[in-house]
Amino acid sequence: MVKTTYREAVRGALREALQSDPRVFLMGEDVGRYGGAYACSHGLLEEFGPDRVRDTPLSESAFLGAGIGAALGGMRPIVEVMTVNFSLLCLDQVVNNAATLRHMSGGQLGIPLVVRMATGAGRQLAAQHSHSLEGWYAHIPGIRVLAPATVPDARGMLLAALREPDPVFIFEHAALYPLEGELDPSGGVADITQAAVRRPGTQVSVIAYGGSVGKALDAAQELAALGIDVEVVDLRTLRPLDDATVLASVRRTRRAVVVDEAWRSGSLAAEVSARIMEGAFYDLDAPVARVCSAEVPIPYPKHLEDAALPQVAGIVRAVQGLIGGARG
Amino acid sequence: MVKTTYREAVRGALREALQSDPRVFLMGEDVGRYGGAYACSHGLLEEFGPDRVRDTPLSESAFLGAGIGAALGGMRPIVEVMTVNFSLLCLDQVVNNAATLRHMSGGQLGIPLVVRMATGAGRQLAAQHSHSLEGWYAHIPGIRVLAPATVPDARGMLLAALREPDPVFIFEHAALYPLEGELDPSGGVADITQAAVRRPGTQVSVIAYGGSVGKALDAAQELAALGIDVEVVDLRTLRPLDDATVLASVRRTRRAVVVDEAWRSGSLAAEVSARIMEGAFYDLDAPVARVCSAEVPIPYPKHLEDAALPQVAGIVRAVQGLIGGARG
Amino acid sequence: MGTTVARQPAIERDHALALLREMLRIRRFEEKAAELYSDGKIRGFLHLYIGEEAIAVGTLQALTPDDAIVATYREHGHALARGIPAGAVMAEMYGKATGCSRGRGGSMHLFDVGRRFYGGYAIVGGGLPIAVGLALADKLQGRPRVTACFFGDGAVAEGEFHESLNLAALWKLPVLFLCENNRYAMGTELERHQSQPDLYLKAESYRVPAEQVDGMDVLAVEAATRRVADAVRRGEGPCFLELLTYRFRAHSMYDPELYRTKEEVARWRERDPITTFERRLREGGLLTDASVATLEREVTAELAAAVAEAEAGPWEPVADLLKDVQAATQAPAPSA
Amino acid sequence: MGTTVARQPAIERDHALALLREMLRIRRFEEKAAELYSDGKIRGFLHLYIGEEAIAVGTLQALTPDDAIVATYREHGHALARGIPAGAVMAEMYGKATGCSRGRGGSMHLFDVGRRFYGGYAIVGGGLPIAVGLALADKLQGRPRVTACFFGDGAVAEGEFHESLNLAALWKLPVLFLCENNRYAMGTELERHQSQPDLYLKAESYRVPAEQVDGMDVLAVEAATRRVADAVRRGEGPCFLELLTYRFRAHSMYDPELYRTKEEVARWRERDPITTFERRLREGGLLTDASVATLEREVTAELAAAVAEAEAGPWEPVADLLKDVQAATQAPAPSA
Ligand SMILES: Cc1ncc(C[n+]2csc(CCOP(=O)(O)OP(=O)(O)O)c2C)c(N)n1
Ligand SMILES: Cc1ncc(C[n+]2csc(CCOP(=O)(O)OP(=O)(O)O)c2C)c(N)n1
Ligand SMILES: [Mg+2]
Ligand SMILES: [Mg+2]
Repeated sequence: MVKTTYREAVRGALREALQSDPRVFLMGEDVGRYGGAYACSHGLLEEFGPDRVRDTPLSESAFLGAGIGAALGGMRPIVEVMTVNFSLLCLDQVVNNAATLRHMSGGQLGIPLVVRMATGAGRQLAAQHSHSLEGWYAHIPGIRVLAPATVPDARGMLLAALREPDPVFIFEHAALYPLEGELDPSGGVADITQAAVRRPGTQVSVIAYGGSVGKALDAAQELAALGIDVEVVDLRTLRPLDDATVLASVRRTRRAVVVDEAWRSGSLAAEVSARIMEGAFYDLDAPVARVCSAEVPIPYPKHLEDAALPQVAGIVRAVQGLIGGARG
Repeated sequence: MVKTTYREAVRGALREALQSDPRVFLMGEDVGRYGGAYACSHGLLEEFGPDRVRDTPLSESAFLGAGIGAALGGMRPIVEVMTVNFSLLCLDQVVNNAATLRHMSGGQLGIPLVVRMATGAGRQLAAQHSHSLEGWYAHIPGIRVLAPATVPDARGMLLAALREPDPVFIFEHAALYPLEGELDPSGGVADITQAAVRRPGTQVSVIAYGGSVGKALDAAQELAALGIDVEVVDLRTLRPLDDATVLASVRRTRRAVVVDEAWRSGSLAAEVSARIMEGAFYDLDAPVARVCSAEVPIPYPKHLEDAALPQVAGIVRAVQGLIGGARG
Repeated sequence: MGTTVARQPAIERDHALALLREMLRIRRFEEKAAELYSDGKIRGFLHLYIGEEAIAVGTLQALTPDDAIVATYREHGHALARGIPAGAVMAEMYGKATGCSRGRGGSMHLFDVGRRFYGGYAIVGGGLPIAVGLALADKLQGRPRVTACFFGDGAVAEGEFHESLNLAALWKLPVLFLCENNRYAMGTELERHQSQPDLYLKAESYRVPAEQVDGMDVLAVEAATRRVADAVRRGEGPCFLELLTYRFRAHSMYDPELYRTKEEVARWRERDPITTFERRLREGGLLTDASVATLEREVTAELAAAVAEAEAGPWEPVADLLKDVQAATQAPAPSA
Repeated sequence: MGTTVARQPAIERDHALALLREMLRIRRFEEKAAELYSDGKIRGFLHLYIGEEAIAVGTLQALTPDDAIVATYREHGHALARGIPAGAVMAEMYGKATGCSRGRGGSMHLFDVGRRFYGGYAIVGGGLPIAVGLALADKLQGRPRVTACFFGDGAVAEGEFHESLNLAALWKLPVLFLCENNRYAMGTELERHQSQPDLYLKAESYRVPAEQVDGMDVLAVEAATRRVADAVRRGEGPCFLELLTYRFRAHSMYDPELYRTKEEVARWRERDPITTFERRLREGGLLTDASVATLEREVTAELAAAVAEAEAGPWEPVADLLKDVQAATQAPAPSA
């Protein structure tokens, strides 16, 4: 076990992938000379050269599509879209090509493509640089969507994604890059099929992913002090969702709060709530609650940004509301 | 009252808007010489000339963005994106500019822009031309999203949208254009704030929008014959959702099925289900059910496309399931 | 480079007949497809290539089986010229499981990975980045291959065209950009959607060598393609051909064709790539009524067989609807 | 058109001093902003314009209050040169309710609709279609106005650049495209992101008149802008200026600048638009130590006042978070 950061875990996994598989290459804006907007590929250009660590022009649609084509051509591209905010410019390639070609071609085409992007708010980058659109990606059949929330997952999920025969989208919450944690450097690929119970509890299930998992755990701490025993579930894989783990937890606790940094209406939290409705309705003692972002373009000033995003205090309130609001 | 079609109702509203407001102009691919991919603007170029009925190049991002800019410049543009499938190419302009500029500028900028697009599947156009992405648009703060399902709404909602100070997105299900119905040609703007009960009923609320409303009504017919009394709610406005009408209906019937042509996971139906969970949980006798599209790129052959999309039979089964599945 | 006068190379008889046969196969196939559309056997969108056959035939003649093809929704001609059996294409248009995309794609989405035919893309411009990526894979793996990417004049207005040309030129990728300039994007005429209607000049602005070629002359198309394809294959970077042509039929079966005159269409029909080529061969003494009759007979027979095969083909069972949304199995572990 | 040799027009003293003052105002403002960023008073992204001031000052000098401005996230200079009070800009960067965007936008999103300053766009290329639309509105309403659209060399690779230039040229819209070519897109050098690094040649491929101008020479920038802005205003269609410049500071406060050498930066600093212009004015006898001292004193005073105003400004109450997501009231009914 070594102590490292989420950022270094991503970088280590990229390095390992480039070392172990000649078909792997990394492509994106400023992944090379600049070292990556979040320094996740620092030093890789020097180590692996410009063929395998490729700086692209500002052309999201072309280089994402080129990643699809390169995957069709036998490579295992890792495309970095600098942030989810810019990924809207290549969403057509994702929906209509990456996610569609295998099925539409009758199974002839396979696209082993890994796409990484930073996501989320919380750094005062204002409305155009603070989106959380993982839920949109989780709507698209034909792709897998991952949201590593821990240092081991930052590494293990990327390595696992490279084994997949179909496109995998990895969302790294930008606030997590400095996160420190323990890592087994020789640890292999992570499971990318299951959600994880990050903290066992008995009274309420708090279900979160990505950048919200830490907030959920902090809230659980506070609630423990108030005598409320919370279970925290980290979804980890946003598509396909691991219903089994979520439903098992809710059946135990009979109450759930879903935390999602996306805008509330049409959030992934809505899908989780709907699935609990469908799968555990008769086990519920109270309606599933959601803690999401306010439905507003995320403002620049800290006090307004904080007010717009899910916070520990809001999660605590939501949990207390459920305990209070429960029947019998 | 005159008998007309959904297509003619749209065309009539466009014509009236162009006649009554010199600031209004229509812009999009093939809206002019071709007459509109769905003939909704047939004859308008001849009547209003090339300044006000503008054929654009295939440049979705540029002409949607130009619509935003023209609205900022004092015009009232109506932009036709030929179909929702192509709107992915301009989604950045929608999310980061159209929906954001008013708030981000501290209220200085207003964008009275109307965007129309055809949506939906059912005509064997295969995976790249059969999307239903209204739910994604309904996730975006700062815009209003409409889904006219009737001939009067096709006209009245467009006229109402032109009164709005903010961007309005109108989704016209392509299968509805030939739909016939009664229209009051002198009828003014439609209400665009409320859902509508299209058929009153007592046992189950079937909630649908756009192209699925007709299927819901047909299912209600069949179920009536089986002695099950169904209420059909047409959401009409997808953002902001009219919770009051939906919840009032569900509180009466105590059971709900949500129909949505989008893929199930992350569909607007999930949001409706989550809101019923939050607003009427204690009134429910059974979990809210969803009838959505299968999570697959929509295939070309009729038998497979039919199997992938919500159908009357599926709605009937879902309603029967609820009646059967109810407690006590 | 600029415009090249359509040259008149000495014609070799067998080759000329092969070219004529290929163009005829496409023409008759699509005439039949139009009929079958009216009969309701083919549904959805159907975009006919009639009038543009010299391009698919001329370009694909000049490419090798190792080269890759990326096409549009108007790709029946390219699929047939690439050697996908007419039966598999027709079955696809019927939506039968025996179709080249197992019936799931239909007319707009023909695929045959064995023949490196990477499809049929229906989002205008959407195929260009894919072609760039296929070429990148070849370059990274040191394979001397060409990726031929077909698209229309309308696609040139899309942002993806711009991004793809820059990327291919910047990285010197072996892409052969083949612009089928039929002067219309649906109902919008070239001059009404392009500020610079000489599209090859646009390509040159990316420092991509570009030529304008008479797309109604199959020999000129073939010659130009051979010339530039070799350069591309040698690794000299992408090339661009603007192939001047015309769509004789409506954009799709829904198109009332309000945007152009019968006279304009008639003028272009005089330059029909098949009849003009046939005339030329007759004048050159390379073609007789008898050989034409034989050709037609053989083409008709092949087509009849294709239709029969499509009719006889099974539907994919509904139970398989979700098959291949994702792969059933995981990919092999990294090779190293 | 092609490159124009930077002309040396006879300099009129007051005007020269005004230009110098504007450039100094921007320079000192941003030097202070960098300090305030380290102090944590300014947060988020901060992109400095230091080294490029001659462009904002030269171009905006040549425009009228009726003209519209669309800029990028690197727009402090443009905002100040347009006349937005330094206090309102600084307050915006603090996030205060007295900021020119009520504090909601911060450094990347400065707006002032009264001055027709349509903002600060942080999605690269995202402002170009907006500018095209503003110009379309002017054309449709017969207003002889220019919409000036600023963007960088990196933005030229985006599809929106391509689509916007074609649309503006096709419709002869009064857009003045101002490309601030500072040779880098973040850490990626021009030659590594553009297959054709002479960007004005790209503009010409849309049939848009284009020139390359020395962006370090405020007089050359102003002269070129006047020349082309009149043509644009007269309705002759869009024009394009490629303004050759260099970013002296890091891309943003996060940038470790691994991608370029200190020597390269030093070479460019010798061409500092302010010091070179100052020298030129001194040589022309138009500037004395005394007048420089006065200028600096005045600029410093204005800046101090701006910072004080920002410090004193109130925060927007959290209760107003949702205000103006949409308009409170409905728009007036159609005029007719
Ligand atoms: C992105 C996108 N926008 C619009 C359409 C609708 N559409 C289909 S074909 C077409 C015209 C394309 O013209 P061109 O590229 O010249 O090809 P052609 O049909 O002439 O062969 C249009 C507008 C589409 N399929 N994709
Ligand atoms: C669409 C998009 N992609 C990526 C980014 C991240 N980014 C911000 S600025 C920038 C470089 C832009 O370079 P250029 O256009 O030359 O402007 P400059 O910063 O040099 O003034 C990048 C890549 C972005 N903001 N938007
Ligand atoms: Mg065309
Ligand atoms: Mg730059």
